[in-house]
Amino acid sequence: GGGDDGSSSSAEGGGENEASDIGVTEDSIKLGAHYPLTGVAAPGYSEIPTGVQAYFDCLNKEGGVYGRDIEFIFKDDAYNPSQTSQVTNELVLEEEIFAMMSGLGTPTHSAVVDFLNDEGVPDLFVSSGSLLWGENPEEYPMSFGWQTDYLSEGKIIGEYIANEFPDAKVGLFLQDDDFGQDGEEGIRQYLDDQIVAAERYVPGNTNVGPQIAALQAAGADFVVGFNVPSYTALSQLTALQLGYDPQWFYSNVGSDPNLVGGLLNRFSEGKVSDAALLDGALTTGYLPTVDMTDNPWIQEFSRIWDECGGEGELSNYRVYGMSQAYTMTQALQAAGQNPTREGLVEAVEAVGAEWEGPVFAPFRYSEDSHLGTSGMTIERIVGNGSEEVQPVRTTDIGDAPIEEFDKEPATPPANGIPDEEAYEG
Amino acid sequence: MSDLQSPTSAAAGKATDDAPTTSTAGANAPSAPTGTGRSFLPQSTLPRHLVVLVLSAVLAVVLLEVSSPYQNSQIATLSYYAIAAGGLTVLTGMNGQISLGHGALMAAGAYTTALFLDADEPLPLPVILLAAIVVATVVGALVGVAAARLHGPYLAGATLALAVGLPGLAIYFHDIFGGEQGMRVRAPQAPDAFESFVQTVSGNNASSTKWLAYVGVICLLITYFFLANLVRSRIGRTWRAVRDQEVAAELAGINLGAWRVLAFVVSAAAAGLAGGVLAIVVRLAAPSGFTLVLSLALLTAIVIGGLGSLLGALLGSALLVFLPPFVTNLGSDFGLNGTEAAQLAPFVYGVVLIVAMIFAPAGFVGTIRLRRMTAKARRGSAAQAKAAGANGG
Amino acid sequence: MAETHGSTAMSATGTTGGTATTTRLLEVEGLSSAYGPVRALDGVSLSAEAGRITAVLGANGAGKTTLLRTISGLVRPVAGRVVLDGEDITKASVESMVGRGMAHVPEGRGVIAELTVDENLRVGALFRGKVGKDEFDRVYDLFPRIAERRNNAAHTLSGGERQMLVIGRALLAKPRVLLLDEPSLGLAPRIVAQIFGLLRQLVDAEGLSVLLVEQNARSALSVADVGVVLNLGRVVVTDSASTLMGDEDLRHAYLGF
Amino acid sequence: MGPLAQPTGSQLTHDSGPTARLEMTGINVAFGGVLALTDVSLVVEPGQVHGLIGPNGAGKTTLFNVACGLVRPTSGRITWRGEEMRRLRPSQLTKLGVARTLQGVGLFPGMTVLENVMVGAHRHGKAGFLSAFLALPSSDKDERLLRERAMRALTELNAERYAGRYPGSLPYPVQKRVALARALVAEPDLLLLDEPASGLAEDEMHELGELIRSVVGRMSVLLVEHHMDLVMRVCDQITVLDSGKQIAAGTPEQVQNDPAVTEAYLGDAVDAEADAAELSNVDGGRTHG
Amino acid sequence: MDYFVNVTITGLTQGIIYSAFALALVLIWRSTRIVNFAQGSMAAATTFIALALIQAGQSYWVALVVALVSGFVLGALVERVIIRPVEGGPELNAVIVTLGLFVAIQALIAIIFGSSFQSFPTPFGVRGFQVGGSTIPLTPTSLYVIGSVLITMALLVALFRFTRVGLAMRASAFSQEVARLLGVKVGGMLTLGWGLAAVVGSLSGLLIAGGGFVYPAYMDSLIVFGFVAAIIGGLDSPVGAIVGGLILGLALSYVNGYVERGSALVSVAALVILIVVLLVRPGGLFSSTTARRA
Ligand SMILES: Nc1ncnc2c1ncn2[C@@H]1O[C@H](COP(=O)(O)OP(=O)(O)OP(=O)(O)O)[C@@H](O)[C@H]1O
Ligand SMILES: Nc1ncnc2c1ncn2[C@@H]1O[C@H](COP(=O)(O)OP(=O)(O)OP(=O)(O)O)[C@@H](O)[C@H]1O
Ligand SMILES: [Mg+2]
Ligand SMILES: [Mg+2]
Repeated sequence: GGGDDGSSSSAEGGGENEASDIGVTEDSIKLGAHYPLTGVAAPGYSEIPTGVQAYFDCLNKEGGVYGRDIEFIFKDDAYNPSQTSQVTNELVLEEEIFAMMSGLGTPTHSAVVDFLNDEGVPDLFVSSGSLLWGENPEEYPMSFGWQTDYLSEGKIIGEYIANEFPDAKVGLFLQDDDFGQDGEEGIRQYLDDQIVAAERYVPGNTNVGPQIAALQAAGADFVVGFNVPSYTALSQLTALQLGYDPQWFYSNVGSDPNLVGGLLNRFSEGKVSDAALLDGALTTGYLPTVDMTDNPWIQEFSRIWDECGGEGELSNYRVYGMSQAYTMTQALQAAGQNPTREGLVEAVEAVGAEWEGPVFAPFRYSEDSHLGTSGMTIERIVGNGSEEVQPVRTTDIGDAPIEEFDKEPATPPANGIPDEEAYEG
Repeated sequence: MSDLQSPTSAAAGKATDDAPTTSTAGANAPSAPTGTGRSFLPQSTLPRHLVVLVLSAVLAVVLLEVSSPYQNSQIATLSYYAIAAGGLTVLTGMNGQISLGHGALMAAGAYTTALFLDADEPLPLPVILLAAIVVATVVGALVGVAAARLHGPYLAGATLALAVGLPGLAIYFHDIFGGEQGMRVRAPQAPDAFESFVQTVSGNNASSTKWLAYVGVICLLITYFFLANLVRSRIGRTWRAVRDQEVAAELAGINLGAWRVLAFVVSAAAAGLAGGVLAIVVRLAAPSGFTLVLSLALLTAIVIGGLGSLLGALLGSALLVFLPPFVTNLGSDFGLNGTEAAQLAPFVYGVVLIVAMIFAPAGFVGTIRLRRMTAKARRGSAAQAKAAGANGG
Repeated sequence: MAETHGSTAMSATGTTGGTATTTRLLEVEGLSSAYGPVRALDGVSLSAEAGRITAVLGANGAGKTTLLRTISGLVRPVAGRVVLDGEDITKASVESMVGRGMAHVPEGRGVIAELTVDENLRVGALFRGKVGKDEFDRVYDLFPRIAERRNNAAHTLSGGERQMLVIGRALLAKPRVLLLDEPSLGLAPRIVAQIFGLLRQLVDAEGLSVLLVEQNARSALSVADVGVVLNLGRVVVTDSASTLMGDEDLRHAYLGF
Repeated sequence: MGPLAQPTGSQLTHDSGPTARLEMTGINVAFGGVLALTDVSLVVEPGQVHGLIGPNGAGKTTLFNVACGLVRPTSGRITWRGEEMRRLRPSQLTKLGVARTLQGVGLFPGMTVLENVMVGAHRHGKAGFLSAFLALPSSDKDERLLRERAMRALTELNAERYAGRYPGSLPYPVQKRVALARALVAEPDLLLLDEPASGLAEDEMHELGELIRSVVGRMSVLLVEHHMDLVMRVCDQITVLDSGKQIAAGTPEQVQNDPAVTEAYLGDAVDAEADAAELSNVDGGRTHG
Repeated sequence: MDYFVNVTITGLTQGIIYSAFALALVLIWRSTRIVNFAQGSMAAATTFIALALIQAGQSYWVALVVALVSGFVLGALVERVIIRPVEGGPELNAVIVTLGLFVAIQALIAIIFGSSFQSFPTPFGVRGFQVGGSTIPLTPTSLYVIGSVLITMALLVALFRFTRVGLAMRASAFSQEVARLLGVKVGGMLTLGWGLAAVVGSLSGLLIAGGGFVYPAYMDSLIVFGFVAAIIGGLDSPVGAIVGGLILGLALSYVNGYVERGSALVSVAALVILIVVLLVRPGGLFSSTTARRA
């Protein structure tokens, strides 16, 4: 093998590296992505590509995949679908990427999903829990989800509350889009009769006083939020103003205890006499978070960030990006020495469900489903970190049951680089 | 007296005597029958504009066939910006009504297109785009009626609220419009004739990207053809009169309100078509595609290009489309990482706006035109001075 | 009709005023200005003396307005100097002019339309620091029409009322040199006569120097001591008002009467 | 005689027979507390030049504005060609055969002189939106006709050589001529002129006087002016306003010899001097401190 | 009933924030006849300066003062260098320049300070007061905000109504040439106007940030509602800015609180309110009489 220098041991298949498809040369593979790097949605999300980049940089140092360097090109779409469409055109037509990965956002990625599928560009591991990317592989054969979809998350949360807080009067605090909608649908499968109010907000409208007051007025003593991080902070502050103190449960997207909790604590220094505001709130998890310093994945990612990352600290957004890059590496390895776009997709469908990695539960990839990981833990936020209150449970969309998941968590391989076998059709 | 037979030529000689003092006037010149000296074009409007249309069409085909697929897609993007900017030129440049809400009118067109294309057996594309125009026109008429009495910042404020408010409806009626997530649009397939056309012209293969670029460019050319007709007619002159001096215009028998609404309607029609093209090019109609940023971008395009000039609108739109990727790539070439390069683009864009307004307050087209006029005037006055000197001596 | 009254006013006081000791309060030397390629002033020299009214005359477009605007710094000259009381003010800022004792009433009713009549006057007096109420009252006495409109926005005033306002405002500045650009524009004959009479008195009593631009040469010459005739941006003739009045050829050629 | 008197023009003159008569009766206008017009009545007979004079702020422009629909009177009747006009809107004026110039100039700065005048001919434009949109020959023909009309009007006012220039840089009197051309090109039956002679030199004023007299055959004129010799020369009838009230009316001679008019408006030497003497201590401030 | 009180009070506290922003717009409008779209970005810039100081261990009040001073400097500088060349030119050119400034400053903030969320402290409590056993959503911080905004408004009214500088500023704004001829140092007044407006803008930025997250674009949503508030009040009136902000805040809160899925209608409601106000009074609620036309 051409540039095989050790770690990519699955290059054993022998043979030469060829420019086997668009975006693949003898010594490189081009991947593209779109994120909001500027504008209102940039905070947080703009850190994801730095994680991906750091991981690939370290991977390339170790010889890449089959001796090929991963070239990761990401573009700014400012969370505007028209711009997503433009930069995707640039990535596909001008940069001639091999595959798209980690494209972020539901409305933004919606704008390019047709194009990518029409052009036959693999569209892996979309950064959004929408069902769109995975539910119907016939419509979008090239697209794959990655994180837990919001519907499954809602189900797991609903079941947990029904079991553990059977007397709670539950209020929902929902972002008024598919995110909130899917989450609500999942929750209602398990505790429809416990729900006393469902309040919706639209991002950009910073006054959530009426929503929180309505939850309070409805007598909800347990509030589940399907919201983005800044609205976690807003809801907390508004509740404080109203003297409203229910049990909070934030879905994974909105909770990032490190981010939200830390920030809330910092501004309220001395002024809010209690300890951390978010303390005691519940949330879900499907990935290790930076506060889990004992977690081997976090340790490995810290090392990678130190060695190959840029400025700033390792954050959960960067862990997210690295984890996606890890899965991407698995996919490329599985696609074989001379990958083709078709081959890549086939490989993910065929063996993706078996991959182990930082994600707590297996992916649901198959010919019938392109949905990402299926399982989540329930965690309680303590300080800037969290403790597990319910181990991983897995489920699927529709009326699939919720099951306990008993497999041991995977540990990172040497150098944090996976070693998947090539999938031969 | 023989001048009376062809007053245009008589005036054309004089037009160079002085440069207009306002920067808008600079860009107005093309519409003024006196402004242009392009003698190879016919004087009558229809043949004149048809000649330009055909030449532009030929140029466009050449451009589309020699450029890369990505450039094709950029041209498609350019076309919807330019269509909307052309409409805005009528409203803001010619009629003096500022609109920060054209993005909302585009949204009306885009959602209409999305809804019609959603049907099992969608109507033919031209019909759908026509529907987009009609819907946007209706919205534009309503807005125009409300706006007709407003001036300056009050109009700006009202249209700004429109830009933010109208897309909100798409979220509220999420069952129809798909909410925040928007409506995905299945881009219509190219007819077979298109494939054979491209084959014969250049031998390239006819991708869907190319097809969309052609659709965009065709819409653009048609729009500009009609807008140019209006601009060169009594209609355009009346709009400008309303813009310049409303009392005098009113006394000349011009119903200010009606003409303002008409400008809004025409402009909205263009925005509606632009929205339709956007929907099929972007393949999505979602609220986040029609933020305030879009409306403001259109306004900057027409001012930077040269207020009141269709060519200016086109150039300004080109800046919107080509500058950001250019800057980003330049940033990357200078070793910035992806995020830094991305942040550089808006920074440079902002700086370009500022610098352009300071050094070329009449926009690209207006500045060039003013420059030419001043040069001619200088020559003219030198000649005059010589003559005067001869007389005086 | 206006002319007759104007000249009567002059004949009462004007001719004697002309002989008072003269100092060259304002001197203009070789002044040239241009608007882009259009040269509007071409080497204009003149002087305005204390205790005199100097009429600047000439056909439309002769450069009269440009002359005043260049003197007060609104237009920057391409050549020449402006000297006020021995001091070269060619490069001085427009803002400083009124402080140096030079007030300019611009052509075309320079009211600040959005401010009230009273505020307009107060702005005119700002540079002087504290100004007693009595001085405002005197302006109002002079022009009772605008006194009634004291608290109305200036844009509601009639054309003539605006003209009264700007003249009254200039007087509040207590200038030594007053540049007036077509002050009679749009004023009723009676008011014109009144203003010209008043000017004559101020000039005689206070040694004020007035540079008066008038389209209406006859009435301007009837009140002025000296006339300067501009044509195409150049001075054609400078002479005493009475001589100019008498020179029929000149009147026909340049003054339009 | 200018080309305006040619057939196109005379077609319209048949209206300006006895019916083309403007009658304003009992007009009252108040702005907040200011009574701008109190019970003013005035008749402009067809084919006459009617002068409207009075001190500054007397209400002359306001009366014009009432006649144009720019100001709504609190009470009073306006009758034009025998029909009462209620809720008159300024934009209907030219259709009714009335044109007006503004005090000041009010030209369109962003348009050439020719275009300015073409706007004045707006009501003669026949081509509609659709023909303009499609650039039908009818639109071009319409434009050509308007342009010719405008050029004729400019020629009549001796301003044709400025056709291609922008008004901003033109001498004031030229601008005024252009503004007049813009009003004349509409071929009105009644022309309202608000201070057309202000800023003009004496000879130009003469020309203007002649011009006004020359159009009388085609239209009647209501003229506001402060230049008495012009007013006296061209007017058939004069109405004098003071502080919103009518203080005199009649022929130029009658008005000129009316003591009330002299007192309020024309002033006389004695008066003017007395005023000046009384008020010259405006600048007493300097001598006293 | 409690719910009504809560919705009302959150509406008012939100409204006063719109007012603060509107006030700065009014100030710049009054002093230069320009609508400053860069207001939000400029305020964000000074907020980030304050944040840097606070993170370096300075007290809130030191940071506040420094931010206001740097706001003044920024505003004055912007006027001198960037706005001056387009003043007196076509209205739209100034609009475009401020838009350019808006984009450029925001990008610059992101480049310098990064674009992640950061929390901004407030010197006062964020817990609602207890009134008769129940908590109302009025906090010491909101009192601080309301107080600051009202005091600022009073100062501005006094500045324009009673001081010579205020008069000179207005004269300069309306008619530069005439003001100059009257000896008003127009350049200085315009600079002063922008400087002061930027101070008010910075204050609004700090007040809005207090007790929440900041990031380069955190003022974006306010630009629209602040502008709408200023227009409702009539751009010329500081009192109008306050009233406009409060009306808007209240109305939106009621829509939000009493209409099913009302949050989605908030921006539509703002549009409707604005149009209704402008149809009745095209120059805003506190506009003076309409101009004479001829
Ligand atoms: N802003 C300008 N831009 C270009 N040319 C100008 C401008 N102002 C004046 N001019 C030209 O300069 C010349 C002198 O004009 P100016 O206004 O000084 O004349 P004037 O004697 O005051 O005339 P008027 O009697 O009309 O007031 C004229 O030819 C005029 O066209
Ligand atoms: N919109 C308005 N608001 C308040 N007052 C007004 C308004 N319009 C006119 N006035 C007042 O009404 C009076 C009459 O004004 P008008 O303009 O009719 O006078 P005029 O006779 O034309 O005077 P001039 O000869 O000076 O032009 C004036 O005192 C003026 O201040
Ligand atoms: Mg002049
Ligand atoms: Mg008048």
